Amino acid sequence: MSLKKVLALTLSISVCMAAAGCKKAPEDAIKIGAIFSVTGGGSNLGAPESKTAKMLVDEINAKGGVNGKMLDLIVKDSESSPEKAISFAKQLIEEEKVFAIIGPSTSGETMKIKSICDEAKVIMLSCAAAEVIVNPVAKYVFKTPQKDSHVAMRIFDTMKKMGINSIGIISDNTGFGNAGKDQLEKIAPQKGVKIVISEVYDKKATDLSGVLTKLKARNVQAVVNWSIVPAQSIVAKNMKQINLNVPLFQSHGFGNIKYAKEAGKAGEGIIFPCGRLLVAEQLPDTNKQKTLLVKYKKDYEAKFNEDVSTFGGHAYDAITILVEGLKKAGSADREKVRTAIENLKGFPGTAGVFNFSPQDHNGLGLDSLVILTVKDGKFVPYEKLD
Amino acid sequence: MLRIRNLESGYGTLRVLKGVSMHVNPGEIVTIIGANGSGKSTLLATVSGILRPAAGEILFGGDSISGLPAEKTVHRGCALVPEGRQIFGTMTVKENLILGAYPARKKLGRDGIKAGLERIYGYFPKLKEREGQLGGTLSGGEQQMLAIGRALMSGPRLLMLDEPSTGLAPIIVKAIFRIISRLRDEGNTILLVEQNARAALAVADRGYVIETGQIILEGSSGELLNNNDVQRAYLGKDYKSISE
Amino acid sequence: MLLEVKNVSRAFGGLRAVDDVSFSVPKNSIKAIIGPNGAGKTTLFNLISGSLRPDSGRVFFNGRQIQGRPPHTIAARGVSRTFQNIKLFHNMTVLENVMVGRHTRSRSGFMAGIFNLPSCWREEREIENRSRGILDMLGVSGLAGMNAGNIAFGSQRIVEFARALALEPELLLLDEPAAGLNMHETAEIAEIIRKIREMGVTILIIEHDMSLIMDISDDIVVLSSGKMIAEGRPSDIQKNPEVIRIYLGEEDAQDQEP
Amino acid sequence: MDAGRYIPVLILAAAVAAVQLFTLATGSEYYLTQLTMSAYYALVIIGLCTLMGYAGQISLGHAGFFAIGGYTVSVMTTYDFSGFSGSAVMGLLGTLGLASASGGELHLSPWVSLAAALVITVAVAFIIGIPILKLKGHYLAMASLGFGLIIYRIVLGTRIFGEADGISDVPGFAIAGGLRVSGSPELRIQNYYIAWTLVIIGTVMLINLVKSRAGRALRSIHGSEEAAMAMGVNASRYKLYVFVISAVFASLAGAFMAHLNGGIGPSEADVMKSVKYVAIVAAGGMANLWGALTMGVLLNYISLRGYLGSYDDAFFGAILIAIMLFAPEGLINPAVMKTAAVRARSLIDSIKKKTGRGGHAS
Amino acid sequence: MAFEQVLQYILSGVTNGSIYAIVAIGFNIVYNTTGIINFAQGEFLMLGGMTAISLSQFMPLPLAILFAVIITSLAGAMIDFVFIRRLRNPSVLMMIIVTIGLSIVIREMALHIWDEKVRSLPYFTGSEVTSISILGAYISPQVLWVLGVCGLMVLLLGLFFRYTATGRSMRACSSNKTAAGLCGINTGNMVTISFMLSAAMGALAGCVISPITQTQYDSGTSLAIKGFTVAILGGMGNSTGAVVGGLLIGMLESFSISVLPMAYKDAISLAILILILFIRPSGLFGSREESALKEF
Repeated sequence: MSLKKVLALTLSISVCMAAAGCKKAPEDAIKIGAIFSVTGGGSNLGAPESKTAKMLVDEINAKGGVNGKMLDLIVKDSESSPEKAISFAKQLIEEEKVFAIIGPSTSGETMKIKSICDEAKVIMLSCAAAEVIVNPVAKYVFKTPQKDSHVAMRIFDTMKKMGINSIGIISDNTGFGNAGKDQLEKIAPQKGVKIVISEVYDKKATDLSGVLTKLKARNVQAVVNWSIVPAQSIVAKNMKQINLNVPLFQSHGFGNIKYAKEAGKAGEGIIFPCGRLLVAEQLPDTNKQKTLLVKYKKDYEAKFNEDVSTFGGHAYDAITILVEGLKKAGSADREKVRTAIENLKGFPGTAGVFNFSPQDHNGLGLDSLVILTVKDGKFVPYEKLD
Repeated sequence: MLRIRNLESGYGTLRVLKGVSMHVNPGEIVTIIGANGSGKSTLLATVSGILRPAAGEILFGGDSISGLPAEKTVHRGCALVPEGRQIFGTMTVKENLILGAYPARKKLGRDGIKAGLERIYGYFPKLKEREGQLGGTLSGGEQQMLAIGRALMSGPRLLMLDEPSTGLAPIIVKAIFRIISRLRDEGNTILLVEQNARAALAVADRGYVIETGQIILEGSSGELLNNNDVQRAYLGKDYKSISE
Repeated sequence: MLLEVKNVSRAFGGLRAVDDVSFSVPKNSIKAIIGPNGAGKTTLFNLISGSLRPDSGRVFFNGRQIQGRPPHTIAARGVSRTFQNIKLFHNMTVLENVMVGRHTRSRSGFMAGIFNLPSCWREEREIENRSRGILDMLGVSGLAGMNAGNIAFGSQRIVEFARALALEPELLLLDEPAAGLNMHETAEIAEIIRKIREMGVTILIIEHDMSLIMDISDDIVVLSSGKMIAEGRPSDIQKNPEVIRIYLGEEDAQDQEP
Repeated sequence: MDAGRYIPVLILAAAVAAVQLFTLATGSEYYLTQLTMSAYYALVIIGLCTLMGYAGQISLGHAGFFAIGGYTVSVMTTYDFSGFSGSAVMGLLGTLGLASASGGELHLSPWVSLAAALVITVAVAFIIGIPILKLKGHYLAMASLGFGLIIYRIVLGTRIFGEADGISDVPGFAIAGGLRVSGSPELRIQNYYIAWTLVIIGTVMLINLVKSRAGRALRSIHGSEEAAMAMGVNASRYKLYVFVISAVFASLAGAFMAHLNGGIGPSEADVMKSVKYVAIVAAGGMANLWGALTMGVLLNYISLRGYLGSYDDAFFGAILIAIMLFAPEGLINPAVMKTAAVRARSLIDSIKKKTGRGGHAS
Repeated sequence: MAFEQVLQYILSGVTNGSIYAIVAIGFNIVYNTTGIINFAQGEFLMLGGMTAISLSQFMPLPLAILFAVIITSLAGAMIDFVFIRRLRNPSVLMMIIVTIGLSIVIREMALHIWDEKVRSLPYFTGSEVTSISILGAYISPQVLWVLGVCGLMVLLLGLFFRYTATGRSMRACSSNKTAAGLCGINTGNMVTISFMLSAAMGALAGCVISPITQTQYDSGTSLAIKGFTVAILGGMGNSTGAVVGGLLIGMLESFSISVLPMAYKDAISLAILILILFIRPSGLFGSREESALKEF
């Protein structure tokens, strides 16, 4: 595979300029812009998102498109840089005149282009987690990942059941970690959990034994790690290695089996709330999401030869929601589609069942999350699934 | 030992040597004298392989060494003490000398190198005192001694010296020339390029006069010393005599 | 006395490069410093010009202490120099090199430059005219537009002289001005040095070429291992047994006999 | 005097106007968006070019100054100062019309924040410049890199700077009359002109500087610091001044860019950004203001347009290597373009020779 | 602070410090022969780690590491052949730019060969959960591997540079290239060897630290910056300096965590580095005498 890819690299460098100029798409196709952090700091999110989006659009087009029109997906790699996201958003809106924008992958980028999309009346379906994206609500801005506050609540609820009262938080210095840390700190008092210590580590951190020693010294009853970066597995290993034997909670950022695999034996017993995608097969058949989850998982893993992650799911949801909106509206009229999306109820996605409303542009409830744990290198439900 | 035929060489497109022919017999000191920029150093640089000749032939002991890079020329036994000394400033005197034996390291072996060191310290007792000192901290005269000593370490068949007296105090210059004649007495073959023509001809057997890239005169030291043109151009007692 | 060096010492690590050296240079004279390599001559120059700070001792220029001051202030007072291994600005033309020499004799600052104020224009014209004048005087005005790195070695020396002169120095420090030059060029340099002296500039010179030194200097200081071992008129120095032993060597002393 | 130096500036100005008219005629004004952003980056690059190419001092931390400008402006224009409304300073600013209350919040005028940004930049540049400019070679590179990293860490780790998310919703900057630095599509053309006017003014200033007495002194420092000092040039002061000036250029660009983009993120302070700036200066040919400007606009434009997709960085790295191998004097230089062609051909020949006839380069 | 905690911080500092030191030593090898800083040094670690991970699926771990080291050192040789040799009279700045360019290109190539996912080698001894107790503090056995390899490298390199003909020749090249040629040393080959050697060292280091730090296509860059910091702190070209500098920075970081927010960890260590540079511009162990004799 490698030689082929190297050749592809050289080739694309030489022809990309020309290629960028001459994209071919049917005249009346519905253009959808996507801004993902395919490379750069947020590549853990952007890469599966980009793959999923392309796969899904191909699939839809193969089935004849939406309302008889083909979809034309334009993916831009922002490398997690807000300034690039801004440039791309303007390009997509003004130049490509896209119907809607999927992404960006990170909250920082989303927040920079939130007002741009809103002013231009272009529907944006963000794949970033931070709550500020939909609170306050902007008319044209939606997001598909679960709310941080819900994740935090589920974590605290689980803790209460385990009798844990004082915890230490560590989070990475990405927008994801940032937003999560804020929500944890905000909700902890409501749930009666005391945060003894809260620390932020670098997204490229390679050793966390120092900061965990600091946590250990404060006698925490559990550790919450909120991040999306590879350090998620390092946390688990380091805890075992410095003999910090308390439960480790992670955020939904842990929703990729590769992190659990990386952590190896140290990963056993990690508890984290997550969408149902990762345990799709184990869901009861009555579950509304099961069919689509199983299908997505199977398609993705077959096509890309890698484990599915919840991040790709966010892009999946963004596109299916948009398509559903288009179908409901019956035409590619932005106003109608926007209203249709805003009124979408009981729509199953990978992250949960979406119930949008003019006040809620996320549409996911607490029940969209289930608590999972790692057992024998696999994700299994921590509680009974519904 | 060394025979050069119609050698042309220079830097980039600039041709400095324009057809130089000369030779050095075993056991003799041959000097090349000439003004600044006449091509003396270029000649040595080309023979030693720092520069590639544009045309002509360099035969060393019967084999052609034209165009060989410097490191290979040394292996053939043709060593250059470059202008401006070029010692290893950040290494000790001893290491400098040991590196000099690099081309012959397999032949000499550990004991051979040790013997070589002793031989060099015999020539230059000052170097023995400074054995452990960094080359760059030596005085100019000591550096020149080190450079000569280093070139001798490999036991070269031909030793080429490029302006060994530049920038040195008169007393040091004399010491250097004493060593050169001692080396000749011990049977070494030397090709000497010097600005200080008088001193050079005093130790040399034969000499060539080079001007703007061409040999204009050759002969034994005695002949050259007595040649009127040479006297006027290069042996002026001091710079004033030429303006008269 | 234009320059007075009093008990100046400077050590590097354990090595005493300049050790308690005292001498003085009267106005409008040429004083030479000779000595074996490593005797501390260039270090002494650096101590006078401010590139180095003496460990002890004092240096007076025009009666004011200058030791330990940064080189640019010493230059501004009227001390200019050349370097043993010519240090021209290779990224600039010959004319620009000389124009840098006018730095202390002009005033436009950063802001004036950025906004290209009219006061700059006048000054620039003045700097350029003076610089061309100096190149003219030294007979190298033909090189003005050439890149300083691309001219012949001998010409580089002369351009360095021009640059040093552009500063309108009272004292000029020349560090081995004849090193690497042939007889013709050395003669030319001697001529220039004499011309400079006629302009009323005092000169302190380091040089190995004994014939040049004997010819032009009024006074000679001999250094060895950082210490001053002799000072006097050239003819006396040539006969000084200590100097012969350490520096000149036997035959040479005889050679130089007039 | 010497009006000739301004001819290229006039050509640039004409080109700027021509591009705008062309986009207007062809209905492709959207290209101006990225040209405006590129112009601000070019402002950083010409400042850095003066520091590196003319004064010979490398700085691998210039994104830090861009960030100082951008973040100061962003924080001060979005921060609610109502908590200080009683203070004398706020009162003074209010009477001067530099602070205004709206919706219960008290906000400072962008002029105040811009002034603050520049003051902070100058102060930081002085404080950091005095010691680091004493260093040379790799040590200077490391120290400036360290400075850049420290700024990056600070903006990434501090709540008031928005940590990883940066700062959003920075208001536009009403300069005067109807002029307003902001990203809204209606103001695109005037913003294009605002940015390019800044670039042109900056270029004129730097051209003046380079050709002045001070500029000559700077170049002499590059040539030989020791000789420059012997000629009376106060090398440390001149290096410091030019460092501060280039920092101000970067900071100014950052401040305007924050208004244009309505925010700033930590990626602007990233070390990779600093490296890019340095590389672009090198690509333009070091002591070549026009080369730096051209490459600055061109490369940033390509990157911001996303022409290279995920190969943006790879392309950039490849350009760096290629320029150093084939045209170390920079691309914008006719003599060099010729030798580049020759070198490239000889490289191809040697590869062909090594691999036999028609062999593959891989 | 309790004794166990102090010890735990020390151990954590030692873990990171020895990783930094290992990277810094790689910088020093190339620097010592060529006088240039190879900013792509970090990429050697990444390449070594990634190659070993890929190979370990087909062969036993020691063999995979061996092959990874060989492959990476060949890559090092290739870098010299294709790029470094073609530069004529490179300045310090040019070398900085070329090697930065190389580091970007290698990283991007790795991204397109191995994608963005994080991987790691298995623990050489024990597993993720094994931990050794030392006086009440705990440490992963892999750290001992890192320390051992680091120590061994310093020792062997020191002996190599001082006592072998090749080592001495490499130093001669860094001191004076022309003179080295005149001594019969093939300077071009020495540069190639130094690139191979530093690539091999980097690859080995990349393998040893992979279980601890994990390996990703861009993990080289941040390690390179740390390694460079440490190399400068210790004094360029000085292996002992690199180890001491590495441990110092490691400790500093680990103790700074104990009192300050971790977010500022890097800023603190860099600020201290800059401070040290002001006081001692040649680094802690750099000989001033020697740095004065270097050409730039």
